Amino acid sequence: METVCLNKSDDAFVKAVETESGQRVSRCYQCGNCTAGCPMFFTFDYSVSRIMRLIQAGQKERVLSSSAVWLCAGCETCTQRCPNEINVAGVMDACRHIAHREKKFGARPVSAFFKAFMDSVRFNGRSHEVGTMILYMLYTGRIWTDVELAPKILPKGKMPLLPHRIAGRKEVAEIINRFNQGLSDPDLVRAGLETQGASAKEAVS
Amino acid sequence: MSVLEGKELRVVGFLCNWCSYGGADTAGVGRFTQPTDLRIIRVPCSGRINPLFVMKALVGGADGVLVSGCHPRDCHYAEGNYYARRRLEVLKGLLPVLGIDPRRFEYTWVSASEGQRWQHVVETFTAQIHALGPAQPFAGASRPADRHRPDAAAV
Amino acid sequence: MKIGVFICHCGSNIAGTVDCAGVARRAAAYPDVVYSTDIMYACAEPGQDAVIAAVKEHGLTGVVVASCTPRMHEPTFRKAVERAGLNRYMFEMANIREHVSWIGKDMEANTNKAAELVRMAAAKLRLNRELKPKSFPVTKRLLVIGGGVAGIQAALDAAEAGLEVIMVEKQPTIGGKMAKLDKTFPTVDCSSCILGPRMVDVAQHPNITLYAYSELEEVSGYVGNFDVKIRKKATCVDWDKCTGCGLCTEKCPSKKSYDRFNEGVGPTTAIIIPFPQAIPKKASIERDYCRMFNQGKCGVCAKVCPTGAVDYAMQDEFVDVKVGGIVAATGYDLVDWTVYGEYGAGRYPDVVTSLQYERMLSASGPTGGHIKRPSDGKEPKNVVFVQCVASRDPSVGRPYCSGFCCMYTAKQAILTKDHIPDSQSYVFYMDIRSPGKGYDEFTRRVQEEYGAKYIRGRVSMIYPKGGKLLVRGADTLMGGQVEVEADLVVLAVGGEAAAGSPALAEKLRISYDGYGFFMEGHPKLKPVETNTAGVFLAGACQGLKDIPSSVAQGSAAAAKAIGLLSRNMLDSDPQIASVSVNRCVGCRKCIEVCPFKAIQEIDMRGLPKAEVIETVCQGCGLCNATCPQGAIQLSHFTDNQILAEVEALCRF
Amino acid sequence: MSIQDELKSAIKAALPDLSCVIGWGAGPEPLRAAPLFIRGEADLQNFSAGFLSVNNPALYLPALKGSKVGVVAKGCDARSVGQLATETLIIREEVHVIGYPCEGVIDVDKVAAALAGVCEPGEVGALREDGDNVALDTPKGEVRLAKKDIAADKCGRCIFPNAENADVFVGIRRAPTVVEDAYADIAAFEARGTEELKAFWEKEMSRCIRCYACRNACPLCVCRDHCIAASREPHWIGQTDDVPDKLFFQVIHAVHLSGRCTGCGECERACPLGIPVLKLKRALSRRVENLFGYKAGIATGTPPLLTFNIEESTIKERDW
Amino acid sequence: MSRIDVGYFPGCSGLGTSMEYERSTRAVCRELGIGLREIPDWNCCGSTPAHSTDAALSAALASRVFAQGEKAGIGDMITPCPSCLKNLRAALEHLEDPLFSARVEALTERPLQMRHRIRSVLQVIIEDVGPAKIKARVRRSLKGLKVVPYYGCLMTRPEKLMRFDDPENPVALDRLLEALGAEVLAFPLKTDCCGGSFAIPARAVTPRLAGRILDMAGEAGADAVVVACPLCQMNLDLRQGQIRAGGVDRALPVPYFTQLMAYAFGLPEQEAAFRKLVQDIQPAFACMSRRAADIEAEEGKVAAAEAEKARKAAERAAKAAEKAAEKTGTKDAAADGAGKKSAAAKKPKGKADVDGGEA
Repeated sequence: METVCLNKSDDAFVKAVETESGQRVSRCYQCGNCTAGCPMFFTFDYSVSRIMRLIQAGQKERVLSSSAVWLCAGCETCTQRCPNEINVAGVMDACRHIAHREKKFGARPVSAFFKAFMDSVRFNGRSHEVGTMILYMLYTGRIWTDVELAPKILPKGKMPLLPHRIAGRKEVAEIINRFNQGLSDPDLVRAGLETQGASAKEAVS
Repeated sequence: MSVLEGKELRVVGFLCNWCSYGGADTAGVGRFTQPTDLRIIRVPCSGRINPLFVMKALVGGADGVLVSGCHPRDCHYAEGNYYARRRLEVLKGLLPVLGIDPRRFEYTWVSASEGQRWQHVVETFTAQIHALGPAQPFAGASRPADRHRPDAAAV
Repeated sequence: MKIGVFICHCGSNIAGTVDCAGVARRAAAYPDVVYSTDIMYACAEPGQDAVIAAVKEHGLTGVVVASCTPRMHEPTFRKAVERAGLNRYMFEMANIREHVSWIGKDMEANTNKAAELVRMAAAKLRLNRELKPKSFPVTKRLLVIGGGVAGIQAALDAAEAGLEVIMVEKQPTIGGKMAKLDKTFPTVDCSSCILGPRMVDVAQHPNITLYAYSELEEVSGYVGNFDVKIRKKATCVDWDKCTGCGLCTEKCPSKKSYDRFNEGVGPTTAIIIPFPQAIPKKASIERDYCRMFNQGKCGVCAKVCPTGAVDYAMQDEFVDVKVGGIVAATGYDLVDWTVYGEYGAGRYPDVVTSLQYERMLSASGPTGGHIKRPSDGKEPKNVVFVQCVASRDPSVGRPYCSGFCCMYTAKQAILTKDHIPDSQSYVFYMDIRSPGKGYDEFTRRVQEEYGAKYIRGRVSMIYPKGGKLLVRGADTLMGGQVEVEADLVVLAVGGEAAAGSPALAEKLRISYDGYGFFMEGHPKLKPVETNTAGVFLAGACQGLKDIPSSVAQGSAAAAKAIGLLSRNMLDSDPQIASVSVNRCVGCRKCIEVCPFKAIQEIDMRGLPKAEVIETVCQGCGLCNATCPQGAIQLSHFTDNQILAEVEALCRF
Repeated sequence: MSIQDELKSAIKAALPDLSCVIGWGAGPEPLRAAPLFIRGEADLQNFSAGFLSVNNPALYLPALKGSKVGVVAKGCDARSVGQLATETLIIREEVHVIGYPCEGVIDVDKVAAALAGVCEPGEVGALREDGDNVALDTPKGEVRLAKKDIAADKCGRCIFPNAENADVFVGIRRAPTVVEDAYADIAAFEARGTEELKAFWEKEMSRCIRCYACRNACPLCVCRDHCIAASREPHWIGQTDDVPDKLFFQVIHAVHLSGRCTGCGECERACPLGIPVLKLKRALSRRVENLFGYKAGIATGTPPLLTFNIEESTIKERDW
Repeated sequence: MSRIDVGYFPGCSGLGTSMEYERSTRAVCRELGIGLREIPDWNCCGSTPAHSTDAALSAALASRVFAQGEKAGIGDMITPCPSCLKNLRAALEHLEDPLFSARVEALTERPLQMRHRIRSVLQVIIEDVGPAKIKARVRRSLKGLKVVPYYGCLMTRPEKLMRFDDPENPVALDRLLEALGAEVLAFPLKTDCCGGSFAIPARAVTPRLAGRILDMAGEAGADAVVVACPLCQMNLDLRQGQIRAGGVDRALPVPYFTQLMAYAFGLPEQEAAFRKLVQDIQPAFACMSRRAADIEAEEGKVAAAEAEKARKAAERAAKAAEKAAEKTGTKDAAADGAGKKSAAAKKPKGKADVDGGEA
């Protein structure tokens, strides 16, 4: 382990997490209740309460490159039981969103699965389970994933091989494309709103 | 001069002794910086505040009037603030009809421990009055409502 | 009128951002001001002497001091002007420290504002009138509300000092929470052995009258002369006849009543004597469980009672007493922990509260001092203690630390080992708070000598699995999730203000905080006084505290009450309302609104008029603001005085 | 039997138990009736009630507290009686209220406007009621006017034309002019904006002659001879002719009546200069009605400003 | 029964792995008078993967769903899937924030106009229909079936967003299953996470988390684990083999609550769609039938004993009344007393008649 230099706290990162999640991380008093109830704890590199602590200390790099932020299942147990009413799952979400924007993927298979799913949605407008699986195997090279389940489920007729494509799939694809182009970046949008406000004021005067 | 020209407006506060005056003290002890416009009149209880005092100040040339008492249930005299709440809330209905901007008058509750809240109230209310600008006095007074009459002239 | 103005520098506190000499110069020009100066420390002895000297030298008839808040030094300066030979009310203060120098850095604005505040004070002072207090006799009797350890201490101390004491206790016995405890920390001495004799003292003291199973119905009056109405709730047993033999409790067929004293650990009967050492040791009927009341027939207790004390038709009775002072010592309750769904919300019998556990540990408790699991009566081996349940938890509205749980949990872990030598205790804690004498050593002993395992983290969930309870928690020091298989889980549930505290506070006209705890007069300097003269606080009703602190506060409250009631006469505050009979039209509006019933209607030559009962009036001025013709005026805060202040601010 | 006759017989029946009955009789000029104190049957011949019964007889009741009196009441008069009783300024049992359905009362200023170019109202020789109209004898011949065109403003928004809670009610209850007083006049007035209204009051109050007719006509004024407008202890207003002092008196009167004013409009009617002082009171009445659902003189129980609720569901306090 | 008309968002899995949920939901809603208007050309709601990537992206997808609803004049909608529900609700909440809504509009270029409300199918059934009406519709009681209700982590959480039932110990499903006649066993892991969303990318998760839930259900003696979430169902049902490798030794069927409702309402297999489940439910039904027979026999005995008791009591009362009458000599009183008693004794029988008439 490295010595953490507490003077080098990335306060901008703390602020970014707080803004994105709408939570005040300073409210956390490290009781560990989130960690205690976390079902995914055993898959994490840092426990939830430790992630909260790292955020408090402004340890941006360690937080964003952790696998924990990607492996959070969003089950909301931590949020539900936090004595300080912090939306802990929301803080994890915010960290993951920032990580995504900064292209940091602390748990490859997870981000690959998300990508596979989103690609399926981009093609069809809806998610298509078989398609998602194929893309996932393609992205990760894990071609034997769940192969033993195929004989169980295929005869049930629950896994249509062809996707349901919706009429408005282009619309959906555009949403995702615009996102990938960074059009919804908070800083960009905020700047846009401000110039808009300014020009509106000018128009009045 | 009484208020600093161009800097301050005339803001009168009526505060109950037990909660809000104490809250303003707490804000002072905590060095919570506030605008200097407000002048505070101390009364025992918000229930002591006859709505006519508020009107007297507004008709007499105040640019804003702020009343603050104990939070409901916390009145030192048990019930005074409940009466104040009704009377002041009703009073708000009179101002616009008289030609006085109702935003020039507000009432609120601040406890003796809420120094920070008091700072926030003073900042917010003072900013609100500054946004409205100086109130024009009712014309037709024999004593000119000279806003910057030097003290020497008072004697 | 000849007014003198003194502008205090308060060292640099005021002078740092206010031109005090400049303010004094401006004040010299105000109407009626004949003398004006600035002064380094007005409140210090030389400062006060300077004021007195100026009064004498310049023949001043009124004094304005501009310094700190009147809430701090008004009494100081009033005494000073009194020493100078003036009436103490011929004095006004301008608050130029808390309201000026401390909240702004702009010297010009501050100086100007300070001068304005002085103008306002001087304008009001011109209309001040000499006020003289009236004195009235004191009733030398003390009411103590609550018979827990704090109330007992206060009552005994006051009774020893020769005061007559009335004690009112809600439950059928005194003793409070302490009577339920098995042992006390950090000495692990027997709770009932130390409390029991004091309870007996209360019963036997010639100066103490005990009303058990009674509540305060009404309070009126004022310091020195409160009129108190006590409701004696119907016990359905004539306590004059009852000998406390207990035959009725043996024969009562309704054996499934909730046992309040034992916190529901095991059932009891409908007619009860709460515990063997109860004071008074008298039986009472819990109507909710009694067959006579529920089914209309039974009557077993009446049949077996050797003295014929049972009286099903008994009604509540009222007792009126006059007292000079009141001590509130109503204690606390445990928070209803069933809000914690993740701990089973009360569905799992083997999850108990610390107080229930205390009854299980007690030799006089329902299990005879044997620790048994409520579900199957088996002896537990692994006992998990969870601290900070409903303490330091904003999500359930209890963000405060209850203060005593760390210590009693350590004690219970020790007792667990004493009772079951092969047991293992686990304690989940957030921080160990043990600042008392010998306390921290105690929490070390439980770990080092008794082998209790302390785990730093909260518990997320408790659920039954295979006859045991699975406790899912965190060990934040180890950095991860932990699980314990427990036979019994004890929740160290935090405390809250006793049920009904706000209602009692309203009866006593004292303030209470957002949680229902009574507010002391000053957090440091008036820890047992309240804002209502003559009402004092003792014990956990003011804020959660352990036994030593409660006892200390009980004695402190008694000392304050003894001091008050040692006087034969008291002075009334003359800042009260008075009626100008010429102006009063008898419309009764002031009578309608007065919160203290301090105004009465009188007949004056056939005309109705209002009259203020001087000793009852508290000086709030609500009547003054209500009277349309201004016939009733609050002395020292008259319409004219406030109008003068408004004018001083608005006219210039 | 006409309402007039019915009222007379009701008065006659009640008189033996009462020291007097207050009603209306002929006034100084044909368009103005005057209050009539009926002490015996002989006085009855002067009695009349109808379109000219403008004055509010409740005005006299507080001074008569202690003796049994009767009062003939329009809807608005009965509200005043009700409010006085609620505040125990009179003892309700002492007052015998003889109510009738009011069809509205005259506003002489409106007649003057209608007769502009014809004659002054004082020159009108006689007034005859004829259903929904009146016929006026003027120097230039008969002029017929519709009652609704010359009725007081308050009649146009009247929700209680029938004397409520009367001890005796004569005639057939009529439907109210409107179901609910929406205070549309106040809303429209307020909409003119603070600047314009400030100028409005400066102009109006500059005409005030401090005669206090408004106060003296108000049945709910409790202070009477002890009005703070004429007092130095306390000294609320100066005795100058300045607008602020004169305006402040109107503020005092309005604030003193908040939660109590029944809207009888006598203050405004009595004003010799026609200053619309009722507006201030109605602004407060609207507020009180909206906040506490209290209609003075109709609602029973403590007036809203002399009581409170710990939780005020209708008061939305500012969130700082 | 009064009709309820509401928009319907089936969710992507309804077309695939949770088609039994979809089918049975439609059938049950039809029976209960809940008219479903499917959102035309709906798209993925933006749940887990989108939400995990970015809140604005997820809300943009949700926003298109709402916009599609708007086009058809639908503001009020329901969905069977708790994950879709949470996501759609979260989107609505976040859209209140101006910056966030600007970010979303940057993606959709299509601002929303209507006020939307979205609830779960379970919520609508329990709140708008209620257990009493459901009970009245039961044709084939589930008497004898021991079940544990498994709500999953999202049905009630986050509490402030979902605003449904108790977040730690929900009972809506319990009440519903009881109304169908089933015996609902205490189940402390009702809202524990099963790890379903990570079944594919993190394989260690399912055996551990879902295993814990199936273990506990098995220990409790359940015949079936009843669920309301497609992700949970697939995880617990399809992956039971993977889990069993981790220690569970008993096959447990994992039906949706709507399937059991369809069964209880007497709807055909086509609509209950039990055959779509990987773990066969038939053994559980067999168990149920056996137990139901036992229960009925037992109940019969108890009823007979009680009737006997009542008859004896009536006899005794009549005798006592007679004696009393003899003593006082007022026969009327005796007749009166006896009459009262016998009337009381008759009362339950009268009620049974009414019930019979209704049936």
